[in-house]
Order: sequence, then C-alpha cells, then structure tokens
Amino acid sequence: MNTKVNIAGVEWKNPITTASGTFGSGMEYSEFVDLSKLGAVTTKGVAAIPWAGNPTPRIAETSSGMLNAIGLQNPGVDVFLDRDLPFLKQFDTNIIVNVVGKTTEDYCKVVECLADSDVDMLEINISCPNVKEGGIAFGQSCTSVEAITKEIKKYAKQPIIMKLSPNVTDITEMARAAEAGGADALSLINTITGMKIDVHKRAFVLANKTGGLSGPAVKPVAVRMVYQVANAVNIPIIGMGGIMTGEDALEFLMAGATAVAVGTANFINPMATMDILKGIEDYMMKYRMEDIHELIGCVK
Amino acid sequence: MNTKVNIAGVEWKNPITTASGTFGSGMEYSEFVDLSKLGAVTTKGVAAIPWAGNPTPRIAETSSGMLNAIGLQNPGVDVFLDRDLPFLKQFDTNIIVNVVGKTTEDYCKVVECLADSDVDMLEINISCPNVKEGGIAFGQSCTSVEAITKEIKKYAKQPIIMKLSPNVTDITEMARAAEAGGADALSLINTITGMKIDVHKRAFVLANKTGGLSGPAVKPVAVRMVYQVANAVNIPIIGMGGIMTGEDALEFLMAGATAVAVGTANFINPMATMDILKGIEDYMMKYRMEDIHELIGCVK
Amino acid sequence: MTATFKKSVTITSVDKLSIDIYSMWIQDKEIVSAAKPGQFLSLYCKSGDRLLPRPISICEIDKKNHALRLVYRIAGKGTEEISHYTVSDRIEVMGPLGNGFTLEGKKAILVGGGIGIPPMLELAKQLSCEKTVVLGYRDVTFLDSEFIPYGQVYISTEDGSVGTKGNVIDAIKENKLEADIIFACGPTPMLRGVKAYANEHGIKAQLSMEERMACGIGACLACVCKSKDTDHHSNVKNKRICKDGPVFYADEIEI
Amino acid sequence: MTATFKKSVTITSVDKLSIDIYSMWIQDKEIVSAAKPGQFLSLYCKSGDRLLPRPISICEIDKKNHALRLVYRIAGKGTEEISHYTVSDRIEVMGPLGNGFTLEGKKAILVGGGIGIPPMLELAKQLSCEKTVVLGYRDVTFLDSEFIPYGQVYISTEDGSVGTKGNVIDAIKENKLEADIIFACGPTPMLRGVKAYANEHGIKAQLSMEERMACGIGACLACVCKSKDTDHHSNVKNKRICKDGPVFYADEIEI
Ligand SMILES: Cc1cc2nc3c(=O)[nH]c(=O)nc-3n(C[C@H](O)[C@H](O)[C@H](O)COP(=O)(O)OP(=O)(O)OC[C@H]3O[C@@H](n4cnc5c(N)ncnc54)[C@H](O)[C@@H]3O)c2cc1C
Ligand SMILES: Cc1cc2nc3c(=O)[nH]c(=O)nc-3n(C[C@H](O)[C@H](O)[C@H](O)COP(=O)(O)OP(=O)(O)OC[C@H]3O[C@@H](n4cnc5c(N)ncnc54)[C@H](O)[C@@H]3O)c2cc1C
Ligand SMILES: Cc1cc2nc3c(=O)[nH]c(=O)nc-3n(C[C@H](O)[C@H](O)[C@H](O)COP(=O)(O)O)c2cc1C
Ligand SMILES: Cc1cc2nc3c(=O)[nH]c(=O)nc-3n(C[C@H](O)[C@H](O)[C@H](O)COP(=O)(O)O)c2cc1C
Ligand code: FES
Ligand code: FES
Repeated sequence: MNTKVNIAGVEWKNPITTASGTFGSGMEYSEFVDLSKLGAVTTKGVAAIPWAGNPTPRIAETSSGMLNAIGLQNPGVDVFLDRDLPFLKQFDTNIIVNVVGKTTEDYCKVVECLADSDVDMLEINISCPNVKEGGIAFGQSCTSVEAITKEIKKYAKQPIIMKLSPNVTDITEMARAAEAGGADALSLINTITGMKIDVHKRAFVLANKTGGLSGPAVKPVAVRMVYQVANAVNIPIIGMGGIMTGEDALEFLMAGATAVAVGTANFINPMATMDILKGIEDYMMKYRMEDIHELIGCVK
Repeated sequence: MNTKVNIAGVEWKNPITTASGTFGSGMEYSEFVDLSKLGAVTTKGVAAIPWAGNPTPRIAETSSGMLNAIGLQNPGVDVFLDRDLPFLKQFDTNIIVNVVGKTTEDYCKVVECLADSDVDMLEINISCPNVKEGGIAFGQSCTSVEAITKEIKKYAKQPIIMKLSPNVTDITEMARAAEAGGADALSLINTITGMKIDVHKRAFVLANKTGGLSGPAVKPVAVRMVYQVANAVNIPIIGMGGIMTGEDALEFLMAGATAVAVGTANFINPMATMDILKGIEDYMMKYRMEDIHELIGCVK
Repeated sequence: MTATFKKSVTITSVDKLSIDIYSMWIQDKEIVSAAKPGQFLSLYCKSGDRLLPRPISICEIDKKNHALRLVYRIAGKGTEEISHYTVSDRIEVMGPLGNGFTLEGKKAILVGGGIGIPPMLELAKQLSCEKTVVLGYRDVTFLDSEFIPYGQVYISTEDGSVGTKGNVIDAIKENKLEADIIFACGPTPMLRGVKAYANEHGIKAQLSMEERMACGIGACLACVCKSKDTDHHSNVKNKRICKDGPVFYADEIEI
Repeated sequence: MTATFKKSVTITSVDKLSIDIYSMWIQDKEIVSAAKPGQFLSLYCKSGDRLLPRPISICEIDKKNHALRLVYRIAGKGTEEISHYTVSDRIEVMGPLGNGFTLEGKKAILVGGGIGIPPMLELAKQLSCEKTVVLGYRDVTFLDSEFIPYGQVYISTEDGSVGTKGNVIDAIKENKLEADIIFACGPTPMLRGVKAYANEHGIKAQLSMEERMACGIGACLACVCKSKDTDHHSNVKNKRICKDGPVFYADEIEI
C-alpha cells in the first residue's frame, strides 16, 4: 500500500502533517507521537525576532470548535535554528517552518535565515487573524497575495507553501494569485475570524476581542474551499480545518488535497495524527486501494 | 420589564423573530408556539413565481451544524398572499417576508406585489448560497449591494431589511453599501458555504454539492460580524447564526443587534423561540434590568 | 390535525436483534395514544455536536401499556450512540410524525425490505383484511418470526440463504402472491420495483418513503420527493415526506 | 521528564460536598504512580461539541489503591456534565500535568481560596514541616474538616459567617501566623495579596496559577502568564502555566 505523496518535489512518507501553532516545534508531542511517523512536522509561526503574543485569555471554547488569539508568540528565528531545528532533525520527517512577519521584509528576513538550513519547506502565513499588523492583511487581496509570494520566492531556497485565509469572498482568486506569484503549494484553511461574549461578565471572552475559529465546526467550510481551490490551480494543496478522524482527512483528500494537516485535534487527543493515519490506512485496506493517489481528488 | 424594540419604525413586542427558511410561513410551528408571542415571524423566501428548489438530499449534518441546499423552493408570491398571509394575520405579531429573485426585476416584482399587503417588513435575501442565479451573487460586492438596495427601495412601501452574506472578505463594506443604498435595517448572517463528502460513497452528500452552514458551529463568526457591522452603520441589526439558548441570543444583543432570529434551533426544539425569549427575560430579572436596551450593544 | 409531542421519554426495554439491529421500547401516554402504523418518531442525540433528528418508524404500538417499539439499524454515529442507551435511560423524541398507512383493501401484500421491515409489523397487526407478508433481506433475517401470527410470511435474501434468492418481487412472483393492494417500505430500488409491479397488475400500492430530515414537521422543505402533479401545499411538483408522507400512493409520486 | 498519560479511567466514588461542589475518585495505576501535589489532570467531556479539556487539580493521591481525588465546582457546561457521572462510569483524562509544588520550608502556611482549596489537601498530607492552613471562602465552607489532621486550620469568609470576616490575608494577620514559606492556590486577587504579603515579610511563596488551556502540555501557548525575566523556553517574558507551572515562585511571575 502506497501512502507516499510528493508536494512540490518533497516526498512525504504519508500525507499527514501538523497544523502550525497546534504542535509547537514537536517537542511536547514527541512524548505521545513518534515524529518519524509523520509525513512532515509543521512548526508554530516563526518571526525574525521574538514575539510576545497577545494578552490572556487567548482561547475560548465554542460549539465543536475553539477560538484562539495567541498572537503568534514565538521565540524568533534564531532560537528556532539553535534549539528547535536540531531537535526536529533527530526524526526522519520533513520539517516545514511556518513563517510570519509584520512587513514583507520581515517575512523575507526569516526566509533568508532559513534558506541554508535543514528545513524542507516553508509555509508562509499570510492569514493569521490575530495580529494587528501583517498576517491576514496580506492574504485578503489578490494583488498583495501575488506580490508577497513573488517577493518571498526571491529569497527562498525551499519550496514555498502559501497559507490562505478563509476570510475572503472568493478563495479561488487568492489561490490563483499565489500560484501566479510562484507558490509551489498552498495550504488552507487558516482560522475563520470569530468572537465570543461572556454574557455574565458582559465582556469579550478573549482579551483580543476576536480570535480564529478552528476545529470540527469549520470543517464543511474548509472542505468546500479545498475543493474549489483544487479545481482552480495546478499546484498541490495541504488541506486542514477540523480534521479529527481518518474519515475527516479522507474528505479533504477526496476534495483534492494531496496532504492534510491536523490541528485542534491534537489538543483533544495527543495521538490524533497517528489515529488519523491509521484511519486512512484502514480505509485503503477495506476498499483494497493500492495507492493513496486513487483517493486524491476522486470526488468531482 | 421592557422587551419592546423598534426596528426601522416597526415596534416588536420582543426582539425574537424566526430565521427565514426554518419556520415555513409559521403554520407548522404554530402547533408548538403561539405566534402572537413572537416579535415577528420571518417567512421562507418568496419569489415572483413558484420555485421547485434543488434535488435531494438537500441537507447534511455537520459537527454542531448543518448544511442546507433547499434552493429556495417556494410556492410563489400569489399563493403566499392568498394562503399564508391570511394565516399569519390571525396572530398579533409582525410579518416579515423574505424576498428572493434571480434578477433585480424579480426582487422588485415581489416587493411590488407585497407593497399594499398587510406585511410589516421585507427582508431581501441577497445572500442565499444555494441557487445558481441571483441570491448570493448580489450580496458579494459593494456596488451590487448598493444598487439592488436602491432599486428595491423605489418599489417598497414597507421598511427594507437587507440580509447579508457572511461569505465576504469584509462584512462592514457590504453593510455600509446597503446603508448607502437606503436599507432601513440589516440582518445577518445568512449561511456560510460548505461541503460534505460521504467518504464511503465517494460522493457529495448534497445533490447540490455545496450547501449553507448554519447552527451553533457558525455562532462565533456571526457574533463577530454583528459586532463589526454594529460599529460600522447606524441602522438596526437583526442578528442570527446558531442561536440555541437565551444566552446565545444575549451575545448577539450585547454585540449590537437590536433583535435576533432563531433558525436551526427550531429543528432541534420546536419551542426554541419561546425558550430563548424566556432565557432573555430570566437574565434581565436576575440582573435586575428594566429595559432590554440596557443590553443592546453593551459590550464594546 | 393529529397531535405531535416533543418530549423526553423513558426507555423500558432494549434488545439486540442482530449484528447491528436493535429493538427498543419507549413509554409515553400521549405519543402512544396518537400513534398509527407507518408514522415515525424523530429521535434526538445527547451528544451536543449531533443536532438533527434521526427519523425512526414505529414498529409496534402497545396502547395498553402506553408503549411503543422502535427497531433500528446502526447506520452512523447517531444510531450508534442510541444503541448504547439502556433500560430506564431517557431519550428526547418528537412524534408521532407523518401520515401513516391508510388501512384499506381486501387482500393485501405487506412488503418490507431491510430496515424498512419494522413499520410493517404494526401494520400487519392492525390491518384486518386477508394478507401475506414478504420480507427482503441481504442475508441475515430479523423480526421475521414476529410476523407469523398475522399472515403467511415469505422471505427473499440476496444470497439465497433463506427463502427466495433475489428480491421481494422475485419472492412475490415465485409464490404467485395475489392482492388488490401492496403496502411497502424499504430502499428506493425496492419501492420502484413495487410501484412497477403494482402498475403492471393494476393494483394500488402505498409506499413509505425516506429522505434526510431537519424539522420533521413540514416547515424546512428538506425532505421532499417528486410528485406526479403540482402539490397543493408546495405549488410545485414536490411533496414533503415528513408531513405529506412518509406514506404515499405509488401513483402520486415519481421515484 | 515526568510521564504523562492520556486515557479513559474509571470513577470509583462520587460525592456532593456542597451546593455546587463535587468530589470524585478515579482509579489508574500509571497516572497515580506519577502524580504529585499541585499537579492537575485535564478532563475531557463526552458531549462532542465540547472539545477542550477541563483542567482540575489533584486533591488527594492514594498510591496504595491507585486512586486519585478531584474536587471541582460546577462553573459551566463541562463541569455540569461531569457532575452527572456516577460510580463505574469512565472518563477520559490526561495527566498528571504541570510541575506541582516543591516540598520545602521549615514552617509553612498553606493558603487555599475557594476552588483553589482542593490541591492544598494533598500538599498538606505530603509536606512534612510544621504548618498551618488558611482557607478562604465566600460563605459556605467545604473540605475544611479534612485538613484538621495536618495542622491548625484557620478560616476566613467574606460574610464573616465562619472564622475571620474578610480574606485569607486578614486571617493570617488576625491570627499572627508566621512562616518561612507560603503555598497558595486561589483566585488571582488572592494570589496577588499573598505575593505582596510574602514580599513584605521577606518570605518565599509558591503560587498555583490558572488560565484557559487547550493542549495542557506546553505546545499551544494558550495559557501563559507574564514572567519577570525572559523565559528560557519562550524567549519572551511569558511562561506556560500548564507546563512551566501551574506552580511558580511568586518572584518569577507578574500578577
Ligand atoms: C421516515 C423514516 C423512517 C425511518 N425508519 C427507520 C427505522 O425504523 N429503522 C431504521 O433503522 N432506520 C430508519 N430510517 C433511517 C434512519 O433515519 C437513519 O438510518 C438514521 O437517521 C441514521 O442516523 P445516524 O446518525 O446513524 O447516521 P449518520 O449518517 O451519522 O446521520 C447523519 C444525518 O443523516 C441523516 N440520515 C442518515 N441516513 C439517513 C436515512 N437513511 N434516512 C434519513 N436520514 C438519514 C441522519 O438522520 C442525520 O441527520 C428511517 C428514515 C426515515 C426518513
Ligand atoms: C491548573 C488548573 C487547575 C484547576 N483546578 C481546579 C480544581 O481543582 N477544581 C475546580 O473546580 N476548578 C479547577 N480549575 C478551574 C476549572 O478548570 C474550570 O472551572 C473548568 O474548566 C470550567 O469548565 P466548565 O466547562 O464548567 O466551564 P465553561 O465556562 O463551560 O468552560 C469553557 C472553557 O473555558 C475553560 N475554563 C472556564 N473557566 C476556567 C478556569 N477558571 N480556568 C481554566 N479554564 C477555564 C474550560 O476549561 C473550557 O475550555 C483549575 C484550572 C486550572 C487552570
Ligand atoms: C492555538 C492555535 C494556534 C495557531 N497558530 C498558527 C500559526 O502560528 N500559524 C498558522 O499559520 N496557523 C496557526 N493556526 C491555524 C492552524 O494551523 C490551522 O490552520 C487551523 O487551526 C485549522 O485547522 P484545525 O481546525 O485542524 O485546527 C493556529 C491554530 C490554533 C488553534
Ligand atoms: C433549512 C434552511 C433554509 C433556509 N432558507 C432561507 C431562506 O429561504 N432565505 C434566507 O434568507 N435564509 C434562509 N436560511 C438561512 C437562515 O435564515 C439563517 O440566516 C441561517 O440559518 C443562520 O441562522 P441559524 O444558525 O440560527 O440557522 C435558511 C437556513 C436553513 C437552515
Ligand atoms: S424535514 Fe422539514 S419539511 Fe420534512
Ligand atoms: S495549554 Fe497549551 S501551552 Fe498551556
């Protein structure tokens, strides 16, 4: 049974990665999951300098979902290279670094710093709804998506995955703009902007007022967007948004994603990535499928 | 205790209405709810001529939500006037007709037919994601929102509520466009476009492929949009999206909605509207509030 | 208009009939008093992420004990959840819903296919005319012995392990069954076959239909089927299965 | 690194301590072997719409019987759900999580406020030095009598119905309690008071902090508190309560 997929020239042993920000740099979850069994590990957003993130509360629970407004707290690219990368290199998996910035220059600086490192792919987060500057602002207009993609491609030595925001009128326009800018792959969806009010305190639950919605609640939106984008571009897609089970992951693959990322599910089940992988394998066994490519985009 | 609100000159005895399409024309639910106890009844979308809607399956369950692609099946405005309106007139409540069309002329025709009827308000559905023509197409660009609002206002004798789509990059732009076009009030959110795949059948669950996501899953997105719009326009807002309990309704009021609509909740609990109203009243009692206006927009 | 109730009721008995088929009795005076064969209940799950009702047909009605039987197959997460409920647990239900079968005819064939078999049992009990019962299964049978008191029972199985090898129509033909009316519930291809058979033989047929539901009471228009003529309520060629059905005369609908 | 387990465990006893306060014993060899006072467990709800864990402190550890006690207040829908569980039900948990209290000092005051009281009980049992216990309540007390075997117990209530009228600091002052270390768990204003008091008196304090959590293991950065110095892990002035805490020395953090 073949579960290998190839994303922009990088071979993954299986189509499972972790959704940025839900898996740290792998360290904490390595107690539960053998990281070598993952197609790739995608790290929390990494910036040029350390970011302190937003005030707390940073998360809130919603029906079948959660809001987060972490605000991209991260130790900066230097600590990432010195501490987190060597840790990840111990494992036989691909390393995808999620890159964040407040300006195009910020993004390019991180990309440059990582250019000669052992990082396998870069995921450019132009879709974080929880920071005042940068983030989602880059991801909500075609011109800026194309422009930042082009600019980053100048500095990047690894394949570039542009991470798209669902907070747009037409996701296919953003996908086409990223493709036009030279993106090697796309990942979607980032979180949908939401809000929760504590009616007893008469106050926002999150210190940041709004946060990004993730988890099973958003899965139907994510599957729809993956399907639309898969039919609009010719570059591979990493699908995510509410994947909790093997069947959820299969929905994304059938909609046209070449790989999937597991996010919120890690919080509910630290072994989620492995359970999802097993779910896919069991499915292939049950339906006597030889190759995972028989599933990718099979629903038209 | 005052629960009366005024929406565009129409007084409601309380801030509760039904979300279009989830309550028929009131007939079926009148077995469970005394319609006279509602601030208003909002009907299923009414077109100039009968519409057959989409093929089945028309609905699918998702985590804490549901997808629907009814496709605006309706008996047409003539049957509405002859049969449904007289039925609704038996009750001491406001009647809001949800208006749908494939072209601007279609909408205007329905609005004209209703102009001299006993209908209290018109809700213009420019946000249905489940029809090929019209619907959401009108609701996803500022220019078309403003244009259709202006045109409809020429024919309308009742206050016009423009119903906005959440499937946009910036909901406040659409809200401002509707206000600029002369809208008397806004309602939001309509459903978010989603998709579900049956991995065993390897097929879309809905015959229409995509459907509109509603229910508690979307509530955080709806509350966020109501808050943003309340801070962007000066016309009243009817908030909706996943309201299941009095506390849910209070979130929308505190975010800035003057009234709320109950949709998917009716399917789970046919008495939902009454339970929600009671929840609001109990809250006001508990916190010794005299007037519901103390709550509207109280979270900034 | 028949009364409809939405309430929490007590489960008074639970049985596993087959590998994935469960039987459950619930108790409620109001619902049971109003219930008729062919009607159904909407069952609501406890897990807060599963919002929509699961429509399940009424299998038996015990008016004396205010009890009602439901027989269901585990088809997904909702029925799986319900299969874990035990005696004295409570379950939220709405019903009775729909119109049910019209008791008529002199000589009837009751046809049930797979999980469409349960509603035929109460019909068999209440239908006083001469009748035979034809039950179609894939392989393993269930509930079949319970029909014996009410008429001759014929069985078809896809694999031929019991009765006629083939489908219910094959069994009807093989046994040369005659009737002036057929009552049927089962998968759409079976109902299509029954409709064609009834047509050929110039007899009436009442078919119980299935579709995904949200409101269960006719308001949301989720559960329509195509009707031959323009429907009085919808003003288009659609009928609501939950409200105008689930039982229709074969010649009213397109399947 | 201490071992952490994610698994379903059995509830072996359930008690209602007060109007909305419940006590529950669970049994699991691995978790209990690893557990220390001041650590916590993440409890997972069964209702599929409630995804996130509910962090609950370890109140007592019974190594012999592989049992562990949790005492919790109904604060919302999750704890409400859990309050309906009964003996022999299973519950999904992860733990033990966090660092726990460091057992140290010659003369200690253990301070618990409201629902911060439970973790002080196992600490009282394990801390071998001389110690007094100060418990702060709004009005109705709970768990207070269980501290009696381990030291003198002082109580404060906001309404003055029991013990000192006021807060725990008022009780410490009123009773002129002395110590070289304070261990505390409770609402933030109380912890702030304890920190100030410890500062004033030049003594150490270990404070157990609270914040909304998602992963519970240090990966998501949801649960941070401000630290005095740049934190080794975060490279900013934030510490993760779930991983680096929940117990911190008062002078490490800004509250
Ligand atoms: C009028 C009527 C009577 C029925 N009577 C019986 C009966 O007596 N015994 C029995 O076992 N089954 C019966 N069914 C089918 C039964 O409703 C479904 O098997 C059940 O809803 C599946 O729920 P689930 O949660 O296990 O599956 P899931 O796939 O998890 O359900 C997801 C959603 O799809 C809906 N759904 C899935 N399959 C069906 C279906 N076949 N028909 C309608 N909705 C569906 C569910 O209600 C739910 O809303 C009947 C259906 C109808 C319409
Ligand atoms: C380290 C730690 C130890 C704790 N120990 C105890 C204890 O021993 N006994 C006890 O009764 N309570 C304890 N709490 C508080 C307890 O976690 C919350 O009361 C509980 O999570 C509320 O859940 P709910 O579903 O009832 O409330 P809801 O409001 O429905 O919960 C919604 C979400 O918010 C989170 N949340 C709500 N309140 C809090 C809170 N105060 N702290 C953290 N998360 C919260 C929930 O975990 C959940 O994710 C502790 C908290 C922490 C961080
Ligand atoms: C706590 C949290 C932190 C996140 N941080 C990041 C981040 O740093 N960079 C990023 O691109 N996406 C981030 N995301 C978004 C996820 O990577 C993912 O796109 C989203 O959560 C949807 O997937 P899920 O529903 O499986 O969680 C974060 C999500 C969560 C819940
Ligand atoms: C079955 C169904 C049918 C709907 N039909 C309409 C409609 O005809 N016109 C309209 O404007 N909105 C329609 N909607 C959208 C609702 O009015 C409402 O905007 C949306 O469902 C969000 O609210 P809720 O989460 O409370 O259901 C429909 C929704 C559902 C679930
Ligand atoms: S389920 Fe709503 S009309 Fe039938
Ligand atoms: S809860 Fe995730 S870091 Fe603490």
